[in-house]
Amino acid sequence: MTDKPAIELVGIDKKFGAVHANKDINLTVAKGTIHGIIGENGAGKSTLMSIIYGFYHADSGEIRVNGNPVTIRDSQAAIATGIGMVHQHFMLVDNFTVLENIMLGAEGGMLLARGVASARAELKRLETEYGLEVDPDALIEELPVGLQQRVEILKAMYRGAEILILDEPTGVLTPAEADHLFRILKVLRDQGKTIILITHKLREIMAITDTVSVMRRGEMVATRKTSETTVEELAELMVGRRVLLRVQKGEANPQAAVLSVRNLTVKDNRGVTMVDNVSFDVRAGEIVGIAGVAGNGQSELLEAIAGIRKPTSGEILLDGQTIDKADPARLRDLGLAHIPEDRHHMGLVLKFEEYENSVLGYHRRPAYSKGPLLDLEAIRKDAMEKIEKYDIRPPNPRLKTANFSGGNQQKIVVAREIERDPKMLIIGQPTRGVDIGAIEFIHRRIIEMRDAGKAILLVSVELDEIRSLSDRILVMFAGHVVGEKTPDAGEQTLGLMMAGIAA
Amino acid sequence: MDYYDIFISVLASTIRLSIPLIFTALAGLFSERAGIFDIGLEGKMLGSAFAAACVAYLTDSAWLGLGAGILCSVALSLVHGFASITNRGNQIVSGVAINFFIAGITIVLGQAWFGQGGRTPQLAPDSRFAPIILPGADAARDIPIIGPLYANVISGNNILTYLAFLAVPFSWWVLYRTRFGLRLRAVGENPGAVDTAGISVAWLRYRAVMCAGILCGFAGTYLAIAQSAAFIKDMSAGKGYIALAALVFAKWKPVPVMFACLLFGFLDALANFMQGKQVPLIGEVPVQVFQALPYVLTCVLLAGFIGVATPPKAGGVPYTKER
Amino acid sequence: MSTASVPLPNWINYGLIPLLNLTVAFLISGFVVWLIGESPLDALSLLIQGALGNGEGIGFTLYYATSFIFTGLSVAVAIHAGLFNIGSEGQAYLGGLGCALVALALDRYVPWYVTMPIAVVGAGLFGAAWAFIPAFLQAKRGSHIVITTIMFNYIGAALMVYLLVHVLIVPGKMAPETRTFLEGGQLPKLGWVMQLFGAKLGAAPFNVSFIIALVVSYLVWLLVWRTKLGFEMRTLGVSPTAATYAGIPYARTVIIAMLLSGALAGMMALNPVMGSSARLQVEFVGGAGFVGIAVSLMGRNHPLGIIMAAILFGILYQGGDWVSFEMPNITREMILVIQGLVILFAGALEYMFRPAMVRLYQQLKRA
Amino acid sequence: ADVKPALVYGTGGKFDKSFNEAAYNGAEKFKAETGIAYRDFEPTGDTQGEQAIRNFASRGFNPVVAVSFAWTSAIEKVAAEFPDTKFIIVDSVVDKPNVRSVVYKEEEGSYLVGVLAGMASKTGKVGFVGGMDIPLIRKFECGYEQGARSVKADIEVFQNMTGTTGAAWNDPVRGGELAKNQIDQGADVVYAAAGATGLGVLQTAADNKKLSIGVDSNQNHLHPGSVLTSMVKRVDLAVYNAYNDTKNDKFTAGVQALGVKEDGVGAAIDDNNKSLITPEMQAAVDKAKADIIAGTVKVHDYTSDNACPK
Ligand SMILES: Nc1ncnc2c1ncn2[C@@H]1O[C@H](COP(=O)(O)OP(=O)(O)OP(=O)(O)O)[C@@H](O)[C@H]1O
Ligand SMILES: Nc1ncnc2c1ncn2[C@@H]1O[C@H](COP(=O)(O)OP(=O)(O)OP(=O)(O)O)[C@@H](O)[C@H]1O
Ligand SMILES: [Mg+2]
Ligand SMILES: [Mg+2]
Repeated sequence: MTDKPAIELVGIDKKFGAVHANKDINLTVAKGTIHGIIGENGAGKSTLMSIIYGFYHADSGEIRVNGNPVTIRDSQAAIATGIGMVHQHFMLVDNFTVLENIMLGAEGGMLLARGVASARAELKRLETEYGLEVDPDALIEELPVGLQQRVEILKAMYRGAEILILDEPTGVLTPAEADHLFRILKVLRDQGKTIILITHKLREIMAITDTVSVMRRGEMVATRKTSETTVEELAELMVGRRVLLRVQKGEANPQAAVLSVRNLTVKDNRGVTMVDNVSFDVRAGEIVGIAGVAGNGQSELLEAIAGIRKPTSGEILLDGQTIDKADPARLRDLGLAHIPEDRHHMGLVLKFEEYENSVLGYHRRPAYSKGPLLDLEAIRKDAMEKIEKYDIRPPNPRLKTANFSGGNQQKIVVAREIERDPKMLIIGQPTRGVDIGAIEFIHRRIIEMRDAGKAILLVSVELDEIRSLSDRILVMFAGHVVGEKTPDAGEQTLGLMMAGIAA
Repeated sequence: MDYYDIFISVLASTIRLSIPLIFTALAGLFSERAGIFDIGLEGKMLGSAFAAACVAYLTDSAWLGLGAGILCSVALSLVHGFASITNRGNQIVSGVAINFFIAGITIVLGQAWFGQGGRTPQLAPDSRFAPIILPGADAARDIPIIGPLYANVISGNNILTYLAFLAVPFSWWVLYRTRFGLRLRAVGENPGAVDTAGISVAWLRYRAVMCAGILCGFAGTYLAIAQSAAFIKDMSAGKGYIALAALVFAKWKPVPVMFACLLFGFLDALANFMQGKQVPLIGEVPVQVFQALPYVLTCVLLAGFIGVATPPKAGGVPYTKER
Repeated sequence: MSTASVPLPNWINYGLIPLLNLTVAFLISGFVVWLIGESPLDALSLLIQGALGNGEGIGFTLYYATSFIFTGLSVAVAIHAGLFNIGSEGQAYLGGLGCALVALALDRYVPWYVTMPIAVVGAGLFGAAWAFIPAFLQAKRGSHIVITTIMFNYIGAALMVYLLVHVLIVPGKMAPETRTFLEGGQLPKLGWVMQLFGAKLGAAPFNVSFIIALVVSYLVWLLVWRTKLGFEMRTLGVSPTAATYAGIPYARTVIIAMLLSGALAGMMALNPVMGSSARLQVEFVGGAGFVGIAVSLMGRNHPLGIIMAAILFGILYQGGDWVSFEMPNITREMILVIQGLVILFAGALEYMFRPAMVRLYQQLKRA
Repeated sequence: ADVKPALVYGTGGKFDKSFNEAAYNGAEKFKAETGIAYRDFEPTGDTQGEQAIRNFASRGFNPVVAVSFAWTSAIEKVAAEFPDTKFIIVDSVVDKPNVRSVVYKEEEGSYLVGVLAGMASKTGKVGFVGGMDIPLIRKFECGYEQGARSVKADIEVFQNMTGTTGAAWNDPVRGGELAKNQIDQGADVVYAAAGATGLGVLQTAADNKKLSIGVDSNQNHLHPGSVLTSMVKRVDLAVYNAYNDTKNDKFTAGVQALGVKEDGVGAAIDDNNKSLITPEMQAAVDKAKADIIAGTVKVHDYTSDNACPK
């Protein structure tokens, strides 16, 4: 390419309070290429992109578009410079139609009537040109996520974006849908558009990008030509050291079933069936992993088992007892521990002090109370013990939980749930946003629990994690368990099953 | 008096009593559809009533009174906006504050300036909005059925009454047929979508609360210098909250807002009419029943027994990009 | 860099910023006073003199403060559970009914100290009952509690007027109010407390309910920060999803929190009804429920803060009366003006000065 | 004797063009005649009366006049606390050795305006809008009805009360609506006994080109040509006399009931309404007055039995 680069970032710096999300970032994106950016959760990818899109303001640094320094005061300025962005969390108005969403901000005049006609025509054109089909009069809330994403892309195209940023577009897609998306992206590139693709899935990077940059803890650590790098190198760059591919563990010694799920059906808040007639067992002394693309019912399954979400039909048996009422407190008393997927919204109350979180859910136990009162002394002592055992830093039970880093927060949750000698442990995304050291520690604790004869159900969207921890793997697709495999099943096989293609 | 005359009389009274509700509920509509809760409607109405009465008295001009009423109400809206948009304060708290402030300041100033126990001086006929007799009203009076309806209900109202009924379709048109309306509805549902579309959330919301201010200004002006001929302390007497109830009752939609306000106005008119009259089998119905009915109905609605009222999704939540 | 999440030391957060907010509110109030042609400084000195200048003034101040402590606690308990209870006004009104019924039933048979605890229960029960329906609608049907409690204020007012006008009124009397309670239904004044400080209470209705208010404040502190229930309420208040995860029952906790909040509001009635006028009157709450919002906000929802804020508002009410008496040009409604401004600056605009404080603080630290 | 007069108004405000303004006029008259200044206080809410009365008493003001029945219990309490201070309450009775209670025979005055209303009505229907629904206001209505019936036996009298709480004195909007209802039903004279609420009644009557009757003060000037007359209640006299009597050591406690005979109540006729009053009407009202004074006409007092004979 002899052209000026489409985007150049020089010394971009951004802090959110105490969190240094972007540290002195430099990046060059060539015109007409697909440029991948990878990094672990919380590495600062979204922040950086939002700065380019004018959604956030950098504290310092310069942005150049086509070689010219630009000030991107707001998203409008970004749009005017030809930048479009598909956000990780969709920015759509749910009770608007597709057409209204696309027109929002580009209405073409004070009155809607005229704009509507031209928007329809333009939509038609984009549809035929790129294969982005969607009913313009459908309500967003009635569309599946895949189509919602398509609307987001259309929004950017409608505004004439020359540079398109996609922030983790495939997290919500099946591999087949992802492939379809990639085909569209290639068409766009071939027409001269520039695409920045954010992901932390190395496979995708290798499959579609021309260039790839790696972020770690707010820093831009490397940029490579995709053809000149390997998955291993990128992984190492991402986490900052050599990655252990396998967790050390012995043979499982499964006993009787602790958890039995029979014909379970669960709907989400909108009434869409997310878990459809699912049955399986988890036995004492084994880890059952559930693999699947995010959004295929794993979260709802976990929530139903944990008593947070009421199933529409089916049966859950814990230790032989039927659980007929969704009541997390009672389940805990029966020996079910739950490490939730989302520690910020479920597992922890960030505004509470650490010791309060260390008994959350267990606060009614006699050991922590004196009549109606809490026994603060006992609670703090207990919290301190866990802090020492799990090396939670800083070792201060009176510190506000929000002030612990992600990994330490996760350790608080893990300690709380594991250390109360449960019979059954259900775990969602145990290591999301957690650094390598903590990941190893948490993985080891999970194996120890298994070896101590606990039954463990593990959900993770990281296939590697599932494969390295599980004794059996169930694959979920579109609410169904589409098959069971052993951990030595190939990545290929599992991937196809996750896409609902093979069983 | 036969039943039809009673009907006409109550209908006319319903309309007179509904007007401030319609303006105020539409005001709430603009604000809340943009995601800004507004329980300061009461205060804005009262404040603008005071301003309108003072200025109309001083200038002998109803129109200048209206201008003052609107100005005052818009100023209060901007305070609410400054607190809840710029400073991301609690919108309910801000509304409560405005209500208190106005309940006090109108009396303090009114008493200091006029010494009539918080009232403003009685206005001369030409500094008020006088009833407009439509052509042929008197002649039509004797035509059966339509005559009284035309002469007593349709004719004989002041200009603000007609404006209120125009404001309803106009609000609908603005909300559903203009760019501003599209954006306003969007910002109340998902401000992030508006922001990423390159539209300033804050400025959009400011414009929405200013619309609310303007409409509330009409309501207050109507109270003070059209329906009455002076400002009287506390003259809004909870109408702002009734309007809020009507807004919920109408599920935040303009045309239903009008009907909800007419319903609540009707209850008020009925309460006046039924006073001291015996209802067969029941006896005299205490006026308090009519007074409480709008609130009871709204609660029943909110309980989901007559459909569901889902407020705008982003309502009440200050918009922040940073977590 | 954004300043919203920069931590500030407590003395700035809980001392300097509220003080600044308060100051601005008073400056603007002073401006209003000046606008009507009176001297703000004279008004201020009269205000202080009237509220704190003698035993009687202090008595009135504390009398008002007593009501505000109850309503402030009522608002605060609900806020801790994440509920904005705007209905304290109506709950207090209904609480008056409960306490008046007890007093009317017992006053001729038993002395006040027997009536009092039963009246506390009666007032609490009626207040709680009035909070129950909004609580239930929020818990079970998701109806926005702010709207329903506003509605219930009006429904409660209509109900009470009906009862006072048609049921409880003394036949032949003009004012809609109950008969005057006998000794057994009246709370004794706390003249002796004043005497401890060598001051005379005079006619001020400062009475035993103040002590109840202090005891209840302590109990609220205990409830919120030391009990399992309080822990659950606070969890629900800051993170409903975490509460669900932890097995804290949403509906039950919401309802209990609102019942407690309503009961606290209801108990406020003891002070004016049995402690002062010795009868139930129309509109006896007189906005104290709304003042509770301001008090709770200013007191940062902590009982100790609430007591201090309630006394501040007591000063405002009593001093305001005094000012309006001495400066006929300034009517008593000036109190509402100040109150509105305090709520605005201490509540809705509480973060207005934060960015400036952060900058200042950082410079200070660097220096 | 030493006088240091004080005056506490009702909640309508000093210049309400009605009840309180009458009290103010009485105090002003005393001041003009004697040069003795007085202090007054305008409570804007029901809770302030007692404190104001007590404040005056404790600062040595004497006598303290409280106009409005709303201060009944306040006077009861404060008069006991300050037995050496003289109190005057208007419109209510407080039985204390240092309290003079001035009440009016409003039924008599209302009878007179009723006579005028009955004669002025062309439709044979007249209206009455009261403030707060209390026996005192029923008393007005009852006398009015009796007067109207004395000139037109089959006259129809509509009556409405604005409300049941103190707010009813200050709700001109509802007053106007009630008047409009009565006008819609055919009333062409509406009598308002409702404090500031009455302003809305008079306004509505004027807007609809009907007649109205004012109350307490002479309100004929508010809408000349529309206000038929006013039932004046000489609250000014009560205040003036209270001050003068105290000054001249002639203060007496106990109840003073002022009626037509004492010139305490009456129907106001002046330049503003002269054109509305025909010579026959004038003659009728004069005769009624004479009859009441002579005792040949007895106007029923509603409060005596809480009933109004039809
Ligand atoms: N919201 C916050 N408020 C105050 N301090 C915070 C906040 N978030 C993080 N910190 C502090 O900033 C530090 C860095 O946080 P960050 O989450 O980036 O940690 P990290 O390096 O990713 O750690 P870990 O490896 O444990 O995830 C933490 O040690 C924490 O004390
Ligand atoms: N709006 C915000 N307010 C405060 N902190 C934020 C905000 N957005 C991001 N952060 C913090 O900044 C850091 C970088 O976040 P960012 O979302 O950019 O990461 P990411 O690389 O996109 O991660 P993920 O893969 O999870 O999307 C994190 O520590 C995050 O907690
Ligand atoms: Mg991201
Ligand atoms: Mg981290």
